[in-house]
Amino acid sequence: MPVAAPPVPFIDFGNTAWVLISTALVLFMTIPALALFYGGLVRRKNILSVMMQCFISMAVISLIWVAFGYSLAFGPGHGALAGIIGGFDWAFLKNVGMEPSPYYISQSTARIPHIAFMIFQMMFAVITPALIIGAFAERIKFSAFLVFTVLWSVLIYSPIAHMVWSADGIFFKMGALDFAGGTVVHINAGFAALAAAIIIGKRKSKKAAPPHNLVYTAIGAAMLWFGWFGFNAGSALAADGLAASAFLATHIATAAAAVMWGLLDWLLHKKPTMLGVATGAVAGLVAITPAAGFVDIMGAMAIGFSVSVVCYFFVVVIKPFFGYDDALDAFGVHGIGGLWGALLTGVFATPVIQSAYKGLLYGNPNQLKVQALVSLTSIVITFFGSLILLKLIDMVMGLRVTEKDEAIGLDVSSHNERAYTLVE
Amino acid sequence: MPVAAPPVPFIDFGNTAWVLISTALVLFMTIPALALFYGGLVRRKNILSVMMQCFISMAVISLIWVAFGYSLAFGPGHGALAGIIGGFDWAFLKNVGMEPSPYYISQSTARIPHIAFMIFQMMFAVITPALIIGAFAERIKFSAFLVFTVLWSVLIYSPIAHMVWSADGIFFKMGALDFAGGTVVHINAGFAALAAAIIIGKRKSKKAAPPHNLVYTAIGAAMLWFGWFGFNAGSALAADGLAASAFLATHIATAAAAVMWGLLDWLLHKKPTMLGVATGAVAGLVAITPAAGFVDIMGAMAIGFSVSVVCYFFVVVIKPFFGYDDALDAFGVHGIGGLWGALLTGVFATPVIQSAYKGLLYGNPNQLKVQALVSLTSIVITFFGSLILLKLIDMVMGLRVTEKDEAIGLDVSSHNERAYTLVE
Amino acid sequence: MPVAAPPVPFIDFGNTAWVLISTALVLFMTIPALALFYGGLVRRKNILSVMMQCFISMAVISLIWVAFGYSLAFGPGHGALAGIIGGFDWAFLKNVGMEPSPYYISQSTARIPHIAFMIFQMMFAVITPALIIGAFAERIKFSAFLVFTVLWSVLIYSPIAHMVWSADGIFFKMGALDFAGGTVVHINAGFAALAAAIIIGKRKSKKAAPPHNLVYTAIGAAMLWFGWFGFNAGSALAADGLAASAFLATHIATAAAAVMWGLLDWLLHKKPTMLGVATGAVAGLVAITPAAGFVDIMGAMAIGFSVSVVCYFFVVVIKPFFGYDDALDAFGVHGIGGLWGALLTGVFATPVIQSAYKGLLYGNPNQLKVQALVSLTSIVITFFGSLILLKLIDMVMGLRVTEKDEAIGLDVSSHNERAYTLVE
Amino acid sequence: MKMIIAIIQPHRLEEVKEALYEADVNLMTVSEVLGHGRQLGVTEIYRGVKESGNLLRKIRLEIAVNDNFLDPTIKAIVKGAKTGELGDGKIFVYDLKDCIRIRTEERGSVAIG
Amino acid sequence: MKMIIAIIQPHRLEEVKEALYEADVNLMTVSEVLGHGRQLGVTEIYRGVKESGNLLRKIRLEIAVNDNFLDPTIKAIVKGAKTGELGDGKIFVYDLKDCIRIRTEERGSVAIG
Amino acid sequence: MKMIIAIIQPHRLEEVKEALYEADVNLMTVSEVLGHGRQLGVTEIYRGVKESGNLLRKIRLEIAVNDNFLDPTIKAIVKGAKTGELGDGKIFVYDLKDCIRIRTEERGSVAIG
Ligand SMILES: Nc1ncnc2c1ncn2[C@@H]1O[C@H](COP(=O)(O)OP(=O)(O)O)[C@@H](O)[C@H]1O
Ligand SMILES: Nc1ncnc2c1ncn2[C@@H]1O[C@H](COP(=O)(O)OP(=O)(O)O)[C@@H](O)[C@H]1O
Ligand SMILES: Nc1ncnc2c1ncn2[C@@H]1O[C@H](COP(=O)(O)OP(=O)(O)O)[C@@H](O)[C@H]1O
Repeated sequence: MPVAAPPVPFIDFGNTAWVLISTALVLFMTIPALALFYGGLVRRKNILSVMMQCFISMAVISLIWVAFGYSLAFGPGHGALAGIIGGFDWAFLKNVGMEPSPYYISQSTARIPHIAFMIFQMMFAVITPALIIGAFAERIKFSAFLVFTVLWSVLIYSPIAHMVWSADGIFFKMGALDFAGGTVVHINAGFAALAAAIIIGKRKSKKAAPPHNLVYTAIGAAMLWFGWFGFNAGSALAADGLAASAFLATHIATAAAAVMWGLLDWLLHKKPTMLGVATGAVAGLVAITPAAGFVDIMGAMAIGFSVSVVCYFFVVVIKPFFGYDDALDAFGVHGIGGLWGALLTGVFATPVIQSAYKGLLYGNPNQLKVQALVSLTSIVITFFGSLILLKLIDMVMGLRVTEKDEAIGLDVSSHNERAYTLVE
Repeated sequence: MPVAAPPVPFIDFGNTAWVLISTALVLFMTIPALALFYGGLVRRKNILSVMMQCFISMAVISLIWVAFGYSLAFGPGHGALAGIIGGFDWAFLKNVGMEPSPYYISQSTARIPHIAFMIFQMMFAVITPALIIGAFAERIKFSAFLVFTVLWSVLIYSPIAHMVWSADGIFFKMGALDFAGGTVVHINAGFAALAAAIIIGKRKSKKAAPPHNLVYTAIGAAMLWFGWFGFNAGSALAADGLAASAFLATHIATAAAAVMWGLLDWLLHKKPTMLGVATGAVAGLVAITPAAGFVDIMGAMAIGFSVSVVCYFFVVVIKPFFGYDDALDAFGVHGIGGLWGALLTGVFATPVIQSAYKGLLYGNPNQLKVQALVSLTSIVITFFGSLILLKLIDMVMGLRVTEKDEAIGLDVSSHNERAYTLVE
Repeated sequence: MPVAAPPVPFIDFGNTAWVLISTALVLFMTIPALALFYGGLVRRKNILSVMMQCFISMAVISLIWVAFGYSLAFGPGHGALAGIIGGFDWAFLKNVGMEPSPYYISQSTARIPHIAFMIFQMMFAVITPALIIGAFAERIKFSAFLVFTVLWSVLIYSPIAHMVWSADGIFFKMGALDFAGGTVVHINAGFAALAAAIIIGKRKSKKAAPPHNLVYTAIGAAMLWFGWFGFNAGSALAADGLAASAFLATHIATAAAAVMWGLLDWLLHKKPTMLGVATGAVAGLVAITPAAGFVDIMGAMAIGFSVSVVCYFFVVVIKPFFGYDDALDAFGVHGIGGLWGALLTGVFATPVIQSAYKGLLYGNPNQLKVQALVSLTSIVITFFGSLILLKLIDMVMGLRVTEKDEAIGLDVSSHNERAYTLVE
Repeated sequence: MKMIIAIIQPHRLEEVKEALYEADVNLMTVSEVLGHGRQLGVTEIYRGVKESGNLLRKIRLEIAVNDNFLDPTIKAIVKGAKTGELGDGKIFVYDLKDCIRIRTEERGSVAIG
Repeated sequence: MKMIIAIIQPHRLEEVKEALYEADVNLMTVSEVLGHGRQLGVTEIYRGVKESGNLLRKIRLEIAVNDNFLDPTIKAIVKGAKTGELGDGKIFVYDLKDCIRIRTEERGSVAIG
Repeated sequence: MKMIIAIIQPHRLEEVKEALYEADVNLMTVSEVLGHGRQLGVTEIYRGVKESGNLLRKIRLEIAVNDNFLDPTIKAIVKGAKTGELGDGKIFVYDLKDCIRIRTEERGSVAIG
């Protein structure tokens, strides 16, 4: 009696369409969304420098990713390092082609091309270091920024992505849950940002300058919200019920966090602010990222409402108390929000969404322990790794522009340009 | 002889990909598109207040929608009210999950997840009250706005959506055609906007101020055009020929309306204007909304060319004549354009697109009667409903900011913020 | 013994979803992306005129396309002209409906609706003349612009599209490779732009004005990058491995070109500029367009890195040397970049991507010859065709606004509008 | 001939212009400036940080008048701008040596109006 | 020492600057202002509403000169700005009591140029 | 009473304000202008084209003071703005005929501060 042959994976057009458009959406998150979100917050004389950093990250990290970044992160590892970093087997996309991707989630056979997975992940590799820009905005030297971003991507991003997402990865094997990058992207970038704010030091200007264009910031936040559907729901790697569920969880957590930040502003400073609601939305997006494919709407609401409280506290109270100059709150929002989301994933993951995964609330306290352990280990790696890296760069080439160049503004002093003319 | 089992509905990845991206596109229509379109038209000191209203609508209505708004609109109704409003059976998404959606159009089996339909509809529920912002811009109290938007969504939007789109709905049973929301969205918001403009009264400033940034308005209009493909073609709930046809009809009507408004400006005021072309495009998008899945390109052109004439007349002649201060022409464009589109759907619906539906021109004058009856009933409900609601809110908490706060501008007086800095 | 019936083409929802969203993305490229990219580069007093030209092109060309433009370009040709231009068989979309498209690439049966192909191509027909705007910006008469755009679309765009892309087309039959419009779109628009810059003459102002808002330009560039995935990967007409490959090649070439332009700025003018990186990205997008579905990442990198060198040279050295006023470098970037891409497609096309096509590097020097021949012929057609057309329009109605209107700025003098207010 | 510079609240501009028209003063030059006066400026808060720069948005009017128009003009500005609250603004007066209407090349008093 | 304030049409700025350079006047301060003069301002229409504010975009030049440069400067401005149409602008002249070059702390006439 | 107009580098604004506060000068009006002075302006390049307009971004301060405050104010500005490089800026001084505080309608010296 013949045994049925195992079903053969094939490229599904619907899933591929979904992952390709999601990839475009994640590109959109870095440029123009993040560039606008951050760019609106800085002073007029520095907006182009921030946008430039976003653009050049997109260009440079993409090239590195196909050269060997992807291989290091997702490629097969070797020997003792297999759990920590991949090898060079897939360097320059050797063996990464149009065949069904070895990475997938729910469908065993209706897959996407391997290159689609690779380029989707590329956009994550780009946006992660770009988030750090918020910490050292308005004072970093462009050349130092470039060196830092490239080295950080190779030395810190690729290993952490490997540990969490590769089938070989040590965190993956421990059962860590990170649907779309709470640890890999947000904790990672956020604690690197803290290191960066500490190492580079405060901006020189005597007082905090107000954001030069909150319209840009609001547009940027809206575009991040839009693009994040690709980030989170695209991480289902298929256009199925799980994708729809991740889409929904993302949206609800974001809505809850936006409302909560608005309420806190209202309670504590008498009026709700647009910047607050936009910041809350981003905090919600950050926190739901690891949980998007594991929680239902109750979990999403709990994560959304709570993350704004936590991040608000860090941004408005802790930061001024310690006095580090995390210029655009990359640490306060991404670091703290990512950590919060990673932990709560271990609480609210429900078997209703993916039957294999459940958190504390559904009788599996161990998941929370794993989440805590993995988050803390990642924090240690990224924080100290970034600290050392930045210190070295500072010693070799200097991290900061001169005081005069900072005063003049980076647009003119680093890029020979001005964003706006003054007369017609 | 065994009878073939009825085909079992399943989740199709292509259709799901299409509805998910369409959902993201409709989010994009509210933020940033509508926020920019409206925000550019107000004075500099009020742009953040308009954007804030768009953002907070997105956040708050989304939460209400999953809590019970969706259930009221699309859930099963009970008893005598079944034709008017759904019950609470689907509150907090009980029974709304990853299984095939009970709502679909052409394919009987290749469906999308129920939650995908729910969240697609959520974005409609969000943008509808957001459109009303145009009527009371630059003078409404933020708290009153919030109360109004929430109550209006529950008391007016959900019932009208139920009546028109639910299988139980009385208008649906009468055979009313509303492909993507001519009645539910545009007539509904537009006539509520008229009520709002009347109740809240005119802005204090002695003369009309020019739009503070027409670039934002133009970008907003372009983004609305882009997002509207999700709105209209996504309403096919599948990526099929009907979706392509709705996409095409949407585009052609919009193109025609944009050209026509430009021509009217040219004829009547000597020069074609960017604001006119953008306004015409939006009018075209509005008018084709109910018709998108029922008309061919001839119908789309007829609707597009004519709607600009009608809306132009209302915006440029009727409004100044009656003197209500529909600040950003929410009534003139959405109310009138939506009504015009709803009526013409009854004229131009052709069996070539969906064989079951035809209008006056194809031998079915009854369709036009149904369209007229349903439109008028909806107008009565939304206009008087909104009037009463606003009057009550005005009595309880006041609708308007103080004269001084209005003069200072809502950005600072309601939100403690300014959009732009003045020196570097 | 029964012979298997040939497989019957059917509408695939995944592929249709992909082409519809790609269509929306290409619309997004013209408005708002190109409108912002160009609009930021002009002086404050002319931004609305540039945006208006983009908007009205979208509206007018779309109407012409369904009327007969599509039929002329892609419809069956007749008699001796069959290789040059289509007939009117498909005018007003006669016989163009929901049935599977006769145009497709890899899948023989999983197709998209014919109208989906038609409207996807419509967006190409719109953006091509819109690119030319860069050449005559800040001085063209709006009415002359309109006449030119319409006539150019019919007399030059449709024939060239037919020759290159229709199964009847003479260039197509010669085996010319043009995946997404290197020749049809970029060479075509770019050399028309050169003709336009020459015929209309220089702007009056004594010195080059700096771009009035580089933030807009940067956003525009980012949005072009985003939308171009629809342009290039959508041209696979399916969401398959080829689409993913075209997506990847597009992205890598763009990244390489952005980096290279930045480097050239750094080397030659001491500092890398945001405008340079944005310009490089666009040059990369242009050059990879014809090659996207034929080259692997090595080819994409080669094209990307080299095109910036070539375009830089044209923009920074050749243009000032000859002194034509290609205001926003439509020729320097699109004409030259498109030509470079078309030629290199003949070098780097590799059978690994599509087995039927290979270039010089893979043993087929003939492909390069075909590319050169077709490019040159197209250049001759579009350059002299546009020259004659513009000259005629100039004689009949005048191409330029008066010197005073130019000085006042086109926003007020041609459109009765200003983009920005000066006080609150 | 005198030159009057008035710094007023932006939201009083319409009232001031109206009062000036009533006083038959129709010519002026307007710009937006930041003023640092006695008015306290804490009305802006960004992520919890109060904007303590207290440079507040103001409108600057520049009005050249013949001497007999000086007092009516000042009165009109005060009438339009005064609310009695901190921040109402100030008026400065200079001597004007000359005034030239570019169009006609007229000079002096006659060119002012 | 005199201070010259000129309000001109924005699109004449290049010509005025050129005329000033020819007259050897190279130092100036420029800003964008809104002018209300005799020129009628109806050139803007938004959704059918005519912008009747007639505050028109103008350029304001501020030029400090020594007395012997006063007339040449005025002549140059007039040369560059004059078209003979309403809206050409005005020139105002004040006495300047002092002038300090911050870089060198020079004062008076010598600091002007 | 004197009116002081100072044109300074934008990035010295904070220092100047601080120096003014120390000199007990708290009231001022600030705007952004373009200055054409001796400083060479080639710091901007767009697609290889050098911006040769050399109209540079400057800050314009307008400070009305009583006569005894004139010198301290000038000193404070110089202290805050001086770097010794081209482009540091200039200070201009006029006579002020009158000053009116709109809120109280006080006039003259008393209204200045
Ligand atoms: N001595 C001064 N020099 C220059 N500008 C001044 C001076 N005093 C007041 N101003 C301007 O006038 C505006 C209003 O002054 P303020 O002191 O707030 O008004 P009030 O006297 O009514 O309280 C200030 O913001 C500033 O722009
Ligand atoms: N008396 C005045 N005080 C202040 N500004 C003035 C005065 N007269 C004219 N201006 C400025 O000069 C500009 C040009 O004046 P206008 O009357 O239009 O010129 P013309 O005299 O050539 O018709 C005005 O827009 C205004 O900014
Ligand atoms: N004679 C003048 N009239 C008007 N503005 C002047 C004059 N001289 C200088 N300025 C203004 O002062 C600014 C600084 O002058 P600049 O000559 O660059 O300074 P420095 O004398 O230190 O080199 C100029 O940009 C200009 O705005």
